[in-house]
Amino acid sequence: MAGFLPDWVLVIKSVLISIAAIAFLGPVTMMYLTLLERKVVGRMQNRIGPNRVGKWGLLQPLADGVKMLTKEDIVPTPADPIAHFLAPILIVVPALLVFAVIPFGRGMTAVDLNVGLLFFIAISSTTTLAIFMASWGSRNKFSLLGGMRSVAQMVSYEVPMVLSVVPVILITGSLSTNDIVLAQGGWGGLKWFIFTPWGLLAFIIFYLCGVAECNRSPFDLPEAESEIVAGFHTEYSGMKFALFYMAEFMNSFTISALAATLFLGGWQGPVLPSWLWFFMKTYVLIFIMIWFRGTLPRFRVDQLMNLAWKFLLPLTLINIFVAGFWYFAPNTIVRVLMSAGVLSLSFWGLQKLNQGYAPEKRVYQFGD
Amino acid sequence: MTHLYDIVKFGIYALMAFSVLAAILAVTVRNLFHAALCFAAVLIGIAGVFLSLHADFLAMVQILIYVGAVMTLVIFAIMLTERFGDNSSPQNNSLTLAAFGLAIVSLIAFSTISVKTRWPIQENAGALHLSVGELAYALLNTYVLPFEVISVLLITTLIGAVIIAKKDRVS
Amino acid sequence: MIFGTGIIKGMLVTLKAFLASYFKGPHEGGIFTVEYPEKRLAEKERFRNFPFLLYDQTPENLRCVACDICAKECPPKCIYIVRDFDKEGRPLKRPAIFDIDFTVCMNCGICEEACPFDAIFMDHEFEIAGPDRQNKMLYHRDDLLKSNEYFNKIRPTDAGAIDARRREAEEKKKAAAAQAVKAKTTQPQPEPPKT
Amino acid sequence: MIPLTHYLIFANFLFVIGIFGALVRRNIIGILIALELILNAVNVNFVAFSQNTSPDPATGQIFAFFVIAIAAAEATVGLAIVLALFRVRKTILTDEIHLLKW
Repeated sequence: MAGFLPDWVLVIKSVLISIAAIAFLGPVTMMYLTLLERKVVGRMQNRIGPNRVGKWGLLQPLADGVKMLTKEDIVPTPADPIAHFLAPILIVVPALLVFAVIPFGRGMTAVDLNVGLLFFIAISSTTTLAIFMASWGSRNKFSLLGGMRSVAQMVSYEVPMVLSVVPVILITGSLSTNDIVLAQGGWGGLKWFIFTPWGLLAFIIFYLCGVAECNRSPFDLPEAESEIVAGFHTEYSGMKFALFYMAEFMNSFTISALAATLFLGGWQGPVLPSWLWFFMKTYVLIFIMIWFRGTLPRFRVDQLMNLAWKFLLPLTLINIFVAGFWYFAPNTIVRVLMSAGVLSLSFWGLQKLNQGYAPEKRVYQFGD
Repeated sequence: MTHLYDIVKFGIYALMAFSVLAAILAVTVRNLFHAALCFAAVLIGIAGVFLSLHADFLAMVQILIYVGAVMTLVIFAIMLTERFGDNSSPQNNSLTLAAFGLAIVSLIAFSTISVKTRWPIQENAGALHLSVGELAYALLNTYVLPFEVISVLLITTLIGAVIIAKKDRVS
Repeated sequence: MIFGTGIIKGMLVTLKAFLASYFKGPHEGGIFTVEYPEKRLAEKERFRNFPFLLYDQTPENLRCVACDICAKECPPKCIYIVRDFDKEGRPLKRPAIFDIDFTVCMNCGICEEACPFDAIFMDHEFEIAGPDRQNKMLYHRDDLLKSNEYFNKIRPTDAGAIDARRREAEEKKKAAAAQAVKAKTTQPQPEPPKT
Repeated sequence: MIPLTHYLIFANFLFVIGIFGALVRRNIIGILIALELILNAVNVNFVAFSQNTSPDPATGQIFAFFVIAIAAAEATVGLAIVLALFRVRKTILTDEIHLLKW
């Protein structure tokens, strides 16, 4: 370089580099997640999955991308143009913003906010706004129904998700994702939170709520093909639908990445390079998400809501209490046994409580 | 580094202008759904202003609670009460001119007050960064009473709202 | 029954299927898809597609004698036969025109059963595509002709049985002919006519 | 960075727009939105003052939290009332609701 660059240009250059990295990583992970999903679900159903385009179907995402781009973009006439147009953009923005906070490797966090975790939760809660715009904007009863269902689901699963993250913050004492990963560095990089009783339970709850948050597999009521065509993105085609599709897959990547960061020790690992550990853990969690999709049938709305409010929420509250006890108790086996005992007892108790749930007889207002 | 500060400063002023414009739209737009969306834009703008004031925890809480929850409530209410045909009725009543006059007068009054009076500006005014720990310390030590009262208030609001909005059982 | 065990049991089933797809063969729960254009499944012998006309050795000596039975038997009436006449106008045992409309034919195989002269059989070749329906899919006599070797190749047992039966009929006819010739030679001198 | 007065003027703008909206809107939800706008303007003032003038900067932000909590509670009850009203009167335009008892 001719002369050294003035320092403010360096700052902007570093910002641009991280932006470019994320802008490249986001869509590419999305493309290859679609391929991974179709291959894995195929293999689970004794078929091969796409292998025509490219060596093992590796160019299939490109083919899908081109198809999505060239598809005609239909806007229904009664649709509200502004909401209909803005919705896909406003769904992809949070999905991409959230990449800034995820620690991909030892020094590889794009923006090390000291409120990183809260940033993640706040930004991922704004997607309800975009879903509202999509469902209300397209003036179609299927998308309205899908929109209502997905917002109800996202709101009711956000509460246990946020509360299940509180024990991690309580133990590490900081909201920054990097500090959380550093706090899991003991025993040569294997002292993950999932090996503590409260960590295991919080991980399960966080992961379930994460799956519900991105409207995937057992919780995919909002876009239930069999019932309401395609939920809130019924009236979208072409590039706009591709944006919805991209947002959903990027959300599933970020949720798995965050679950790995919070409970599986992010990039902490004994021998391999830090970023490899991170991506291995994230892809294992993504595999589990796809595995859910290959196995579980769809939840009914009331089962969905019962699970969130009557089972997961009380469990997280007890979990926070146990994590508090864990924080102050001395580091002995007694602490482990007691907290494990309390948690399994409460799990069993809550399950017993929810067992006898018989839906009350429906009162029909008009039809007798 | 001064160029960077200028860029950031210009960004903040642009954000403020954007929020004021969105606020004006939120108040005047005829279609209520668009008004709610503009209001969401104002909220995000204000979260940006909080960030510029180094209050990042508050900015995140603002986004989480306002855009995440309150907006959902407002839009649910709009959806449940909006009949398709009637958003053509004029949204503002006869008070428009009088209210506009009052608005301008009060704007000028407040602005002169805020510019004229010499506020006791601290010397390390913009520099101090507040860590979440200090915030939590303040919230749970010096202000623990309002914290508990707020939680009681929230519970009562929760129950009250459910009772008001509940469909009365057809006996 | 603890809350999540049913789900875990179901998940293990799909995991077993997922792993089986990599390590097990097609019949023990692995992947059994045959990737069509590259690899093919051998057709079963009795697989039927459009009919074809049979000839022995050279396309001239056609087995079909234009008896029109198959055209009458064909349910959708997709066969059209016109007998061939020699120069003097005497009818020949050969079809001049033998058209099958492949867009109408439903591969039922009734013509094969009805044909007394083993002249028409159902083919195995199904990758047929024509640019348009009207003239390209109307197959004329020369397009339908296929050799007996091809017939033996695609349907060995049936072809073998038919060839055996024809050879045997051949010998019987030759024997009868030889016998008739011998009979004619043994009594060439009829007794002189009684005066 | 940015002097206090600029923040105050920004908050004044929002405050004034909020009042204008509250006075002018016919739809109750429109008024609720304007009210939230006013509360947000107050929040900006709190944080601006706490950052620039008060010895302990946490106070302003704590009050901003409380204002947000109360605004959320107020929005919930307000919208519950709006729903109940809509169910009875089939309209939520303020000038059509002028009978105390039906």
